[in-house]
Amino acid sequence: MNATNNNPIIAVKDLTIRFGGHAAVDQVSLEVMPFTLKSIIGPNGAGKTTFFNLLSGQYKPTGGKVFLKGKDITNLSAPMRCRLGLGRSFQLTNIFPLLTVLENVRLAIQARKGYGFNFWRHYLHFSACEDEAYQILKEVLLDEKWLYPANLLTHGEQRKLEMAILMALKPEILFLDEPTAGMSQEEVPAILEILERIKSMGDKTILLVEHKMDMIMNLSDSIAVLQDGRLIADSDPETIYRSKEVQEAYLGGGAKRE
Amino acid sequence: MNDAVLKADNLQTYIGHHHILQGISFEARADAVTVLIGRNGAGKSTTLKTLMGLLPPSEGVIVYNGMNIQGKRPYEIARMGIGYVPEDMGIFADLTVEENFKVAKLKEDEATAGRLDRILELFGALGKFWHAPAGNLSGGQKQMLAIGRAMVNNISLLLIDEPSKGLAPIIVEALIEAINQIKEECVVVLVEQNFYMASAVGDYFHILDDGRIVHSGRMEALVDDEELKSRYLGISKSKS
Amino acid sequence: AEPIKIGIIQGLSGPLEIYGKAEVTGFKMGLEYFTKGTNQINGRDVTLVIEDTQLQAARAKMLLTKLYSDDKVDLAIGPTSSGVALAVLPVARDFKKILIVEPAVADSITGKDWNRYVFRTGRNSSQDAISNAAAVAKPGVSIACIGQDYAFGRDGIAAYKEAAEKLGAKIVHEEYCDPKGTDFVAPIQRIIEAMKDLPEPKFVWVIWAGKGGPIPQLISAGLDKYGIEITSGGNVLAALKMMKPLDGMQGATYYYYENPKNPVNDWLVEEHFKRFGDPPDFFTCGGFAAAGAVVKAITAAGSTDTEKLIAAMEGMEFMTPKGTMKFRKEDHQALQTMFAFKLKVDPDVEWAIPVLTRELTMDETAPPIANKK
Amino acid sequence: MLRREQRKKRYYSIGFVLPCLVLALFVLIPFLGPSYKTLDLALKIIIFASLVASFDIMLGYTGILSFGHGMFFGIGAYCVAFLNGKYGDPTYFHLFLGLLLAVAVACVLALIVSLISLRVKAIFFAMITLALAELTIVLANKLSHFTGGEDGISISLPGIFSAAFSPGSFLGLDISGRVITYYFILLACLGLFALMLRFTHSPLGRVLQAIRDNTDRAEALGYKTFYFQTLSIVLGCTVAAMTGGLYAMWVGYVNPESTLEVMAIMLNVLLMVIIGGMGTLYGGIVGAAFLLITQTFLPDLQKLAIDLFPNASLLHTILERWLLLFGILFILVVIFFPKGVVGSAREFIARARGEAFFSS
Amino acid sequence: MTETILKRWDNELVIAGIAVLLLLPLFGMPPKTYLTLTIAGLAMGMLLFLVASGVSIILGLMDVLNFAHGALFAWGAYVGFSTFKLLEKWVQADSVLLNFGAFAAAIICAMTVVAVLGMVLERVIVRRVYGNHLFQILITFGATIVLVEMIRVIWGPNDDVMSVPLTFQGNWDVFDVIIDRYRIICILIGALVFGAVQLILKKTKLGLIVRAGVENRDMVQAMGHNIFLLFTGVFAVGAGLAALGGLAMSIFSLQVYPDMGSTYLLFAFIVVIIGGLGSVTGSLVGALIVGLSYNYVAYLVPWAAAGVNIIIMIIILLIRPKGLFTAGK
Ligand SMILES: Nc1ncnc2c1ncn2[C@@H]1O[C@H](COP(=O)(O)OP(=O)(O)OP(=O)(O)O)[C@@H](O)[C@H]1O
Ligand SMILES: Nc1ncnc2c1ncn2[C@@H]1O[C@H](COP(=O)(O)OP(=O)(O)OP(=O)(O)O)[C@@H](O)[C@H]1O
Ligand SMILES: [Mg+2]
Ligand SMILES: [Mg+2]
Repeated sequence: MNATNNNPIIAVKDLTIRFGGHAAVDQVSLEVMPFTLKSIIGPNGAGKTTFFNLLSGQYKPTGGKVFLKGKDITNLSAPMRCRLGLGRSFQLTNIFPLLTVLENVRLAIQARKGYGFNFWRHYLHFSACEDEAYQILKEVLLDEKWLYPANLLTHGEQRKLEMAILMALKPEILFLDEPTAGMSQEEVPAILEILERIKSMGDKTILLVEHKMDMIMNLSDSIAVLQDGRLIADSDPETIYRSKEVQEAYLGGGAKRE
Repeated sequence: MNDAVLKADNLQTYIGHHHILQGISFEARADAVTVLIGRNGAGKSTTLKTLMGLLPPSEGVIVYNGMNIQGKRPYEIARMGIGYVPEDMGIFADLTVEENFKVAKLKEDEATAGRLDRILELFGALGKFWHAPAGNLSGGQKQMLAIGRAMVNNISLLLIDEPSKGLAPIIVEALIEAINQIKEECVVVLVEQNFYMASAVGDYFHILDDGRIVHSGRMEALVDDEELKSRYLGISKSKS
Repeated sequence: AEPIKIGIIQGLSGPLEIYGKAEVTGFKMGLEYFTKGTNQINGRDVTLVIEDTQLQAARAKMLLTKLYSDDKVDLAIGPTSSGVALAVLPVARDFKKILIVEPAVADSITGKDWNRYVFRTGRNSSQDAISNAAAVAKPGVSIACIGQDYAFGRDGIAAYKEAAEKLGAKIVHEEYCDPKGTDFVAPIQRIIEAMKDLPEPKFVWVIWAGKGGPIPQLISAGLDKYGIEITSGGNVLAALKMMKPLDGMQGATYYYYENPKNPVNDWLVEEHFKRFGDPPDFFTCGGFAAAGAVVKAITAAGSTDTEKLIAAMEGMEFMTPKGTMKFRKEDHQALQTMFAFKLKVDPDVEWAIPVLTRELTMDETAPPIANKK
Repeated sequence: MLRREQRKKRYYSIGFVLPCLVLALFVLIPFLGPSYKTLDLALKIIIFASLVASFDIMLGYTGILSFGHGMFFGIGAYCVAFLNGKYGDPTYFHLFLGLLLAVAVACVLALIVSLISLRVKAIFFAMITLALAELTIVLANKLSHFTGGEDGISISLPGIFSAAFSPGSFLGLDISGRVITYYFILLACLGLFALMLRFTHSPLGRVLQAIRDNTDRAEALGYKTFYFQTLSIVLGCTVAAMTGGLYAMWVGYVNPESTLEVMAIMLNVLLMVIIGGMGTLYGGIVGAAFLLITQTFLPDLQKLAIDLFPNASLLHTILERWLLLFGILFILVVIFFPKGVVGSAREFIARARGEAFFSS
Repeated sequence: MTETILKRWDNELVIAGIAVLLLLPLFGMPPKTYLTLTIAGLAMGMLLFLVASGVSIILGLMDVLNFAHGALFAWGAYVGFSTFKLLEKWVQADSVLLNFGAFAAAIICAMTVVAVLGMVLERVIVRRVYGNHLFQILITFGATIVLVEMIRVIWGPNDDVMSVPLTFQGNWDVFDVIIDRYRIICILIGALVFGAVQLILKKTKLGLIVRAGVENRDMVQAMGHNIFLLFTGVFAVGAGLAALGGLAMSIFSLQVYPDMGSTYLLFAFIVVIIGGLGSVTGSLVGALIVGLSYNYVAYLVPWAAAGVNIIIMIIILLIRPKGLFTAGK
């Protein structure tokens, strides 16, 4: 790989958040090397989504720090972090329900290009935006439904749209929270392919939360395991897969499947 | 006992102006798990909603335990002992986990309490967040709550929409176990994308495509039928 | 000959609709009476164009413009509420046509917002206040005033104060309350504290426009314990019903059907009972008076030309159910008799009866002239 | 490419021709309708259409329900009234200054309102804005030395706008100050409308729609929603103040009851938005026209009935209570036109063209 | 769990803070006046609570903004008015028993008639606009117009005087503090209603089901609850409470008039908003705050009285954007 840089692109130190008395993320320290794909796994409620929320700025931590390329971003707001290149998808579908599919994606591109505050020109004049949005929809196999309001999509399609919005943001770092949950078996490969392609371009860093072990094993450069908010392992896929602790806490018999 | 407990015949359902279900007919037998599979947008969820009375079909008959329940209101159907887990989980986010269960419980008796204990054993996390607002649960925990809620009553038919999504493998295993247990007492109709789970619990399958059933049979047959799997489910051997 | 056209704008729907409707009834009856049933003035038929302001200033303004420009009415009468009246005054000026304001009461209509096309048959709030003062004020009397905290209340109390002090009474306390208030305990407490140690006779004068008002709570606050009496203006019959617990209260009123003794009123009361089964009220009388003014003015001017009418009307005396009224030359306000009363409760009558104690003459109740800047 | 052409075509066909026709109608009305009632009605439709559109920017496009909108309308009216009634003379300069003042005050006030109110959400926002509006009414009544209290302020207009001005006639139409004021206001509202159209059809407008739909998601895309919401409020309120100023010019009188009575104005505006269709801007015209026309002519129905059926006394009693009919109409409209006339029409056209779905 | 405890604490802190604030005026007036004002304010607060309780329940449980509350309120007053008219003898009688008989009859008639009206309203129009505040505002406002006009048709457009049983008039003079009898009755009724509503919400799962139904109607139905019936029921109860409020208020102010509801509607909403949606306790506290602070301010700084409710509401919302109490959230 062309990783010229050996400093971690994201580093978190003793990151903690408490909701009332409960520590959803507890003293997690972790580094992500640039241009790699790191998976985060763990039982339900382990704190994966919360961890993402902390990185993308949806939540403010109770303690600890987040660094992006060595810079402390702990106190930046979500939109600011988004502009710095942190993009995320949501575990539970989070789209603009009444806008068309195309518009959903176009808005993301517009946000990236930063002319949200432009109010002098008709939005259709920014045609490059629309073309690009359409292109992305093609990639995630949603181009036929570009004129549908997003709330009329089925569950699986909404997941794909979520993915498309993220791709439109072209973030340097992608956080993917269970991108394939609810997607039909037939379509998972398409998403996998997208991920693989993004990965092979070699200029993106990806953090992935998934429960589909085969997918994780195929894609990941490294895997971190969370349990009860704590980081219990962080290593290469093989080691994790063999680790007894992980087997017991997370995989159960499911590891044997397919 | 191999009678059809639930029988759907020629269901036609419209949503707005869209003809979504275009003649769905199938049966669900006692002691068995019937799995509906198919690609996104095939109409699986719509089928369950139609059965539940949430989307009244414009045509067709639904017979349950020898009674025509087509046209009945959802709450009447539910009171006949039918549990339902929707794909968006239908959590009451402002209510606590406890209150979610309270709303779900139709009776307060010992049997219900026993079932609740079993559910909490199966999904340990729920007990831990008993008094927390359900909206704060993690994705998987919500899914657990949705399933648990549906099973707390004495039901004889369970309609579940994609229960395994978002659940950790170890929980999926437990869920498979649980479904295999309850199918003794209760008919299960399952919509599932996770073929592993579908094949582990399913006895019969129906493949939906474009609002129609295009293939039905016993699950074992499907597991071995590579052609069918790759045609409708996009599962090719090399990918395993 | 071509008919005389008269426009009427009143609030015929909404909260004040009975007032507006009574005005219209009164005007029609007045027209009938003063034209002796012919419905003709100077041999010309009279047609009415009646419009509903819905109590909206903008709508009223449109309607009056419409009446003057589209319907070409010779003069117009109305409207019900003061806000609406103030809005439409300039229309009369712009079209150089007469507007007889009836029954809106704001002083500024014949005060700072007046123009020479505006006449008013209705009383203004100063007249009310002055006559109320005349009813109780004399040397040795202490009075507290309570009214709404906005211009109507403040102006009313100011006029009252001036009149009362002129008559030798002392205003010891002024209380302005929240115009929309429902709980008057606090103001009443303040009044009690201001007055409890004063020698009798002592009064609290209530001036309140619109619904509600502090009277019921004044009654139940035990003012009698401190020897404080309530005094207030008379009101429409519906409001007099609420004054039943105020047996013996003194005040002054614009109209009560049993008080004025003259043939016009006798006819009005009799006919009204005959036709509607109930007595005429404030606003029936008001409409009737306006009709009196119109008939007399057109007859005297001999035409409906505005200038001639103005010339005829300035200083004109005309008959109304309240007796003779007179348009004052300077501000076109009709000077009129008011009626001091003492309430009497009769179990067979639904409302408290304001028994006449004294007629206050038009000069006695004449308000100050306020239209010179 | 293809789909963009499609969109453009749609934009130019119905979205263009129809408004032009409506505009032409409004231009011709002084020539068509000889009566003042018609002129007044047309003008009120124009003003309220602009007011409704400005409200729509906040409600339909940004998803902010504010009950304070009527307050801005009133404040605009008062600004003009101050400078052309109480504290100024009827000169063009004062008129211009009054309108400018309306804009300036509205801008500042809208900024303050968004700063304090945007902290609270949804119904709470609605209530807090309503509270602020009620407070202005209380103040307007209280500070009667400054505002004229409930007696209000009468306005006189300069030169060519004044009612007395009448230079002659043109094509059979008496040119009077009224007519000139009519055209002036029409022109001003046209400008406001153009501004709002440009605004909503710009990328910024699109972001507003996104915020309406899902505020959190917009935030996660990198839009600082607070700024966008503030901007939308400021624009909406400023336009409202402008329309208020124009309204004051036309009516020539302001008082708290008629120009500030927030609930009454707001309910009318809300209903107009709904009838016309939320998030359509043009809907304002339809909504305003519908509501004002019914309100103007429903009371006349009784007179008509008395003329036509002099003996049907039951009918008379019913029609006398025209508000009852109005209320029923009100309910029916909300039930049967949830998307409004313009919204429903757009959907219908889209379906007729065989497009599966359509969105604004 | 600590969280819930913290929340509890939170609410107690709120109450303590309010109590301190309400004691402050004691330094600005004679104690006797303070007592008079406080008792009157409490009664006014209870009256406002009665007026607001219907709004509170309908908004808190069903998330419906019922602008027709004012009209239902007026209907309650008018039905009570007619009942008193019918039972004129009882009303005029110099017997506490008969007086209360008339009062009870008026309450029962007003509440039943208006509850039925509420049911019709829910069935015919409100049902169509669940989940959409905007449409709720509009449609219930349309209903208001219709209901108020119906009052004008049935009872005529005039104001009327409420003839009130003698027992409820007059006052007690307790150590020089004058206490209005009717105000004490209001306090009692308010407390009673509060208790009953609390009991129903706390001891049954009705409240839970309705709240769940607001979030996801389909799901509650799929759990075997006839949510529409429940909604109708809750709406009817809310309407009934509106009627009670209307009756109580009209006896207090001794008058009825067709659009009397609009005067109190804003109050009701202010009270509910201050208290926090869904919390009946909140509404009670909100109502008491409004009732008391109005009196104190009106005594100490009369010119500020007109805006005091509004300013209180704004301040409270700025400090606690969701109102004082947030039920179960
Ligand atoms: N806003 C919140 N308030 C209180 N508790 C919360 C909140 N958000 C999350 N939690 C709790 O924090 C824990 C971690 O939740 P999180 O969503 O991060 O889990 P997860 O690892 O993503 O699980 P899953 O795989 O099920 O999605 C959960 O137990 C959850 O109940
Ligand atoms: N509200 C709606 N309006 C119009 N069409 C709808 C609506 N809801 C669903 N559809 C359409 O109905 C079809 C079937 O939807 P359904 O949700 O049953 O699919 P599904 O098989 O459950 O898909 P998934 O696996 O993605 O959940 C889809 O094509 C979808 O576009
Ligand atoms: Mg998660
Ligand atoms: Mg589905």
